[in-house]
Amino acid sequence: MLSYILSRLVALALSLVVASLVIFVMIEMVPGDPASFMLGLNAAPDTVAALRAELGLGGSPPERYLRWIGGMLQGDFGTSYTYRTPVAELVTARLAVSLPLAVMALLLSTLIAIPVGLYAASRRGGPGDWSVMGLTQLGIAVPNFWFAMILVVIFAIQLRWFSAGGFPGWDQGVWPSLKALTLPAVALALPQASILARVMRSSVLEVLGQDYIRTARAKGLSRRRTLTDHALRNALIPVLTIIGLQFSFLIAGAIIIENVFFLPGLGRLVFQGITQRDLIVVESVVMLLVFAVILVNFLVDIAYGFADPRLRRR
Amino acid sequence: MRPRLPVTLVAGLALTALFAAAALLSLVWTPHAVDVLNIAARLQPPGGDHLLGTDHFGRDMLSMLMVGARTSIAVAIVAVGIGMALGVPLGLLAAANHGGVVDDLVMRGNDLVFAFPALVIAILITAVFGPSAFNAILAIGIFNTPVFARVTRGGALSVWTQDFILAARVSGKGAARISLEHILPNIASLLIVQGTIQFSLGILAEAGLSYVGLGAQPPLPSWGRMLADSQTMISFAPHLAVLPGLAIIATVLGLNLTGDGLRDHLDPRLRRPS
Amino acid sequence: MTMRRLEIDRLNVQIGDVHPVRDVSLAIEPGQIFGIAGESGSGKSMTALAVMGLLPGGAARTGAARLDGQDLFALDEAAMCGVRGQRIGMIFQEPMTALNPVRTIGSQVAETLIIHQGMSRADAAEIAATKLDRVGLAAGRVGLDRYPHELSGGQRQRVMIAQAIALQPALLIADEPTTALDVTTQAGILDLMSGLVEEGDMSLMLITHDLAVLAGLSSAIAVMKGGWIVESGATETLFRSHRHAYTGRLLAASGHAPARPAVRPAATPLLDVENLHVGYQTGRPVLFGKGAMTEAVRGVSLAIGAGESVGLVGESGCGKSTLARTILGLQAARSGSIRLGDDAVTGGAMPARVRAGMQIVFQDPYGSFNPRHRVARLVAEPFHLIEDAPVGAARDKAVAEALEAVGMAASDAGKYIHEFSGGQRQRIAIARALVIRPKLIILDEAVSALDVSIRAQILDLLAALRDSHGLTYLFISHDLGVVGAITDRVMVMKDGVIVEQGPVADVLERPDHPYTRELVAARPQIPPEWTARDDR
Amino acid sequence: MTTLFTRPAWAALAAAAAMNASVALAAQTSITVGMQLEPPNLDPTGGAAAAIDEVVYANVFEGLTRYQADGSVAPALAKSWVISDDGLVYTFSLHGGVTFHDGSAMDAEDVKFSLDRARAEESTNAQKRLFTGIASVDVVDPLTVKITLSNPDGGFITNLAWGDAVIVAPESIEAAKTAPVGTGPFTFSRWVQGDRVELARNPDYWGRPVALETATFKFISDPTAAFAAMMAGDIDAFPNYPAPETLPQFEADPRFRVIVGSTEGETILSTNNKADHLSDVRIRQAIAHAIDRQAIIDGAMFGYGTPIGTHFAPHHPDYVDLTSGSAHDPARARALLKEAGAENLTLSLKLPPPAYARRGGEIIAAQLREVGIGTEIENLEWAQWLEQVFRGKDYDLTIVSHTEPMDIGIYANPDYYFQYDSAAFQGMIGDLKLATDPAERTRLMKAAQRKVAGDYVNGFLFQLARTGVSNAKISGLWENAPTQANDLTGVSWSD
Repeated sequence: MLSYILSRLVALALSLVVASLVIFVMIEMVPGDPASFMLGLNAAPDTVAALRAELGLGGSPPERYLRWIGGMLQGDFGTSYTYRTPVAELVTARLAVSLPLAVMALLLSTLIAIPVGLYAASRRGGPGDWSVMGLTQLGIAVPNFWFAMILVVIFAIQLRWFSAGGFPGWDQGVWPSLKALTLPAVALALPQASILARVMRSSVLEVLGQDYIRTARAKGLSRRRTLTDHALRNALIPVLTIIGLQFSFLIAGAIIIENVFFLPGLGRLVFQGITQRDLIVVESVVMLLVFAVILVNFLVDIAYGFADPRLRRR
Repeated sequence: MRPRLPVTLVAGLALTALFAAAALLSLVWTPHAVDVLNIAARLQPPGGDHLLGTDHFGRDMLSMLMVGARTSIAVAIVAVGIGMALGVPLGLLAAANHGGVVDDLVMRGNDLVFAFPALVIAILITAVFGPSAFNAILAIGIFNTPVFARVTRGGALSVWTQDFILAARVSGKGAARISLEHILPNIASLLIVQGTIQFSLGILAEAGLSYVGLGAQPPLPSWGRMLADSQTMISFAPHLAVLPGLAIIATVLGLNLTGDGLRDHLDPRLRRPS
Repeated sequence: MTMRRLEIDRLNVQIGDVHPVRDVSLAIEPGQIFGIAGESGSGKSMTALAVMGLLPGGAARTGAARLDGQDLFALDEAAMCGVRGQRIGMIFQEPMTALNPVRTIGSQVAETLIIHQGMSRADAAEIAATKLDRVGLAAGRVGLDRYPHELSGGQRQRVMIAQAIALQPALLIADEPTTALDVTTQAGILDLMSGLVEEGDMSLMLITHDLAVLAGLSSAIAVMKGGWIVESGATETLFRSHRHAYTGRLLAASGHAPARPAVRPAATPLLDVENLHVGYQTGRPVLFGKGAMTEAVRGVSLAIGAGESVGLVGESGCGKSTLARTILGLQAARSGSIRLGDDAVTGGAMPARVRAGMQIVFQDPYGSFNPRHRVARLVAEPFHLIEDAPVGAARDKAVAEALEAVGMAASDAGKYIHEFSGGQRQRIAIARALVIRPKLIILDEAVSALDVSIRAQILDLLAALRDSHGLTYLFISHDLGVVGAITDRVMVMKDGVIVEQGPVADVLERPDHPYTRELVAARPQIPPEWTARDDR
Repeated sequence: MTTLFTRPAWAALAAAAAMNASVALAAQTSITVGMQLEPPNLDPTGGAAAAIDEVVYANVFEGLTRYQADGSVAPALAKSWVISDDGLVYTFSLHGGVTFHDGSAMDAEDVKFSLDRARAEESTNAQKRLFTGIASVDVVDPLTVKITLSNPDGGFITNLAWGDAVIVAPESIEAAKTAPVGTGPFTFSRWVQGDRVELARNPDYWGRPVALETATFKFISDPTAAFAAMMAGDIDAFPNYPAPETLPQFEADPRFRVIVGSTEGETILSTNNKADHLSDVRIRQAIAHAIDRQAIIDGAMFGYGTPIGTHFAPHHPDYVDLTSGSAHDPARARALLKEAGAENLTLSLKLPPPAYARRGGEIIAAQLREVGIGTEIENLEWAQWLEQVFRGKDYDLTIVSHTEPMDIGIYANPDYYFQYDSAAFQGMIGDLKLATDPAERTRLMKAAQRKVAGDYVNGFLFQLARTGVSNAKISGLWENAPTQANDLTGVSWSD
């Protein structure tokens, strides 16, 4: 197991190096100069040049790459061109929104999906199964930004139960913040829950077809007990992978939802960064996200080892 | 005795066919022209001369939806095509080289692409090359590639363990030839099912990209942009935002049902006599 | 009238339009071992599942099954849960998959005790340990905290037995309990089960396709075919009289040996393997690195003369398949040499001409054909090896000839493989091997997956083809009996080494090596005198 | 939709809650103002973004002079001033007792520092040109500053009213990007980046105290979200409201007041005068005649906007209505194209993000198609637009609103992105710069208007309207936008 983890770590490091190169090259290709963007229509060329110097945009590409990587290794992600604050601070502030949002959405989707998937599997072919399958198909087909829009119209504009968006900040109290994240989390969770419920269902069905389920029944376990004591844990293994993938998607993939609800999250930071050519932010945040995903996948791999004893020894 | 077609497959095919037909029809005929604006006739509710009403420029919604179907379907199909064209050979290669360096490289590359936040990269691509349907296709296609590579490799690996592959090797056939002659036909149904699912995801992705303004550019109608353009009017002209939304849902639903139905229908496990 | 342990009365099972079980009635006495024999699809497993109330969804049953006088079919599901595991234990064919992979064996055995007796975990674990000890898994050697994947197939089957007998059930149903096991392991399991029956008051319903297994074990047998019981009675009587023709055919087929041509001694060996070592990688390699190597073949030397039929016997994992692949040039050797005639077999990119000298027939008649191709294309595939292979009509003719040679019709060339039965597929596989007239055909467990009656026909075909086409066979099998039936000479392989070789009669009757002796002894056999009067 | 509570019941509940609140608080003293764009920083002297001024102008920072709601310029930190007869020397007397938010006093040294900093070589002030005419800034005494110009400049007092000319202190300016310190009636309290900026009343303000205790600027870029936030009551006022199509709804709702005013934004179809074909005035004229301004105002702005026929704000006294010279006349347009031999023309139309450009672009594309001109629309982000269009001049047509006041002078720069190079026009602007006689200035400005209209330099579309929405109980918000600002000094809640 140890050598397995070590070898995975080496692969992880190599992936990160490749990823950083890809990101750097892509960012280098993005046209548009941050300085002239910041100074607007009537700026004189010498003013732009002065600002470029101030932002530290000089140097050859390899030089800049090494400076960027070197900085990141020391925890220095650079300074945002537009905000003029350290990127690390910006990211931390934004994560305070994105991370809870992702966790909420994931919790919501998992809490819905696992029982629903289990229920559908246990009622295979019955009306309960059919309606779950139909609803989840619908859930997958609904674009989440559209769903978000409908949620806003109903719950913010018509009923006024929630505000239409925005985020008060955790220092304004936990409850208002959670409330502000509720609608976005629901919008994000719907398609995820649908996918997860279907994975759960087919995973349970797959497991229910296994010989050891028949063994358990032959031992005298009731259907329900067989499901909970034998099927569930085995069925959760593929579900775990999907949850891992979804989490990384939720952290970065919420850009559109963050826009609909004008939440100051990580996704919108990147989006803004791109449109405002705050490329240092984009570069560093994308790198962080990639790192997070690779790390999550790595951890899921390790978690497998605990969920499935067959994988513990390699 | 061929098994009966699953209900989901029939429903899915019917929905898909409806939108595909609308898209094809729009090539030769639409109820009204979509490139002529008539500001005076804008925001008409459904009914009357314009069956589904008009948009904020006075264009006929039905015609817009038909041409929009064409855009969405074309973008998704080409993107899936790119994903298949790149992913399937990579997957075959990796499977043929199972456990080797090439396999490792392909799989690591896959993981790497998966690790990138897709939407962010799509936005970057359009920042580099400008927003257009073509670049939307490119972005969606790139992220389809590892999906197909992974599915192909998985399917191919299980075919590789079959005895008939050994028989082919005994007959002196090389890995490339075996991949084409034996592996590919046997994972075709898998790829068709995955292709259908990616197709529906492609429709959603195109809608999402157009929604943020990175997909097809005006005057070419696109469902996502129709949604984005009209959502501020949802409270006084709800049909503008609701109709494209429903079109997206129905198409994606149709494709997903088709994919699911095909999976049930083509599942080789159901074929085997037991 | 004494109470029967289990009495099945006119059991019928129906799934849609299919009737897998028809009017089955039988009775099992306390302490009796009762055998149910039949080929695949005969309805024997369905009978057992009907008794357990574990038929697949959509299946309907009628009739009655009385356990110690109590009609099980009248019980509701909750009551049946109390019967299963407590009064009836059951074990299945596939020990590899019948245990939950994510739970320890101890907890799985203890589970039976916990659910039926409401025992505490600790108490249950203690009893589980004694039960595992009883089935030969002493706690000192195999801990309760082991997971199924850490155990061998035989050990897993013992765990299955331990959990089935944990509550000393009145009836143990064993559905093909040893079919997936090696013959030496099988003997141990059979011993264990008969021992358990003798110890207690337990009855055993033993379901198998192998009449020989029942010969030494059960006191009564029912033979099933197509859902019906075609014949039943006391074991010896049944073997001796077999009033029903089907039973007779089954018996004849299971001991069938085709007429063997005289051995023609060859001056030079066709196949000459010398001091061959083959290894393969285990464990995932670190990126760009190497994983651990395992030696599967460790210094094998053998020679096969032209026209000879040589058997290679060994249990699973002994290296016989690796050896076959290496001989075929599909896998590279680490050291040693293989020569086919005058050519060296090197593996990798070796000349097509050398490959054309060898063909293979596989075990699984379902997996050995590409289901997307027609038979003509499947059979013609080896032509790829021949430079001036026939094309067009000439190729069709060659395919037709090959098909006819194996007893198929030339018109079958246009069909897809799923249209054929297992036996027919195996004939097509032989046609494929034959079509380019190779010098050597390797038969890798070629008849192991077939029912006995089909197996006999294929063995006859192989013998006939050897005669008519002058073929050389390397016949690989785990089954000494089958090897003995068709080969002239046999080699016994264990742990990558050939431990004994010699003429069939010598090895089978006077085994030299302890392992061979064990192998021969473990083989279940029908006493020859029982079938002596058989004139077919 | 069925719910336990019907809509009116909820409205009643909400109203009851609001009444309770008003009873408890007497009058509300906080306001949440919506803005579409977040400022990149909060230093108006170090960035071009209008969003900076929209937060801090007149609220946090003040200059010597300031714009008022009607567009006139009034004294601010300068109590009064004297202009020398040659128009070169301005002597300002400052208000006494003015302190910065950090407690330090504002005096003539700070004025000198601020202006010298803005015009310095390494200055990153986005409107550096405002200060290029200054020859020297001298401190006479702590409350008197003397500014000497190199040439007389009739617009100098107005220049000093710009947000880029506010008075800052040397001690605090380094941190101003994230923690601005000015002399205004509001102090900066915090900035939740990506979400909002909060201001609080300055208890030590030198001038008339403001009614509001606190003010929050919330950044909502998405028009739909802006609509939802307004409707949901999350936002009290959205002075530059980005979804004009929804204004009728607000008008119909007694909870809201819709404010429609004018801006300094001439929205034009900018034309690359050096591009192939477009250097031909006949083709430019054809384009002008192809355009139906009212259709664009209706279609893109839902009726909000005033047609213009030249590059000048209609509310300016010197404005000349020249729209008839480029009236909608497709037949004429086709004839001109035929005459110019350009009947199969395809032009690029590069559009920046605002709705007026994106929607207007689609309409213009359709109108041009009608006279036989094809267009290739490309939607660009601002950064790309600046790079490709504004600096690279790689475009045929684009739509943009020029929001600086009195900016017809840009046509005198042949390197400006229109690439309009007319010696005659450049002469007029040169004369205008030197002219101090009001009648002469009026004559020159009218001539300049006629010149750019007659040369069909660009397609002149409409003057951008300022459409705002606020809670009906709020008063004192600016109606027009003489400069980009959300001056909250006069804002209060009624009842």
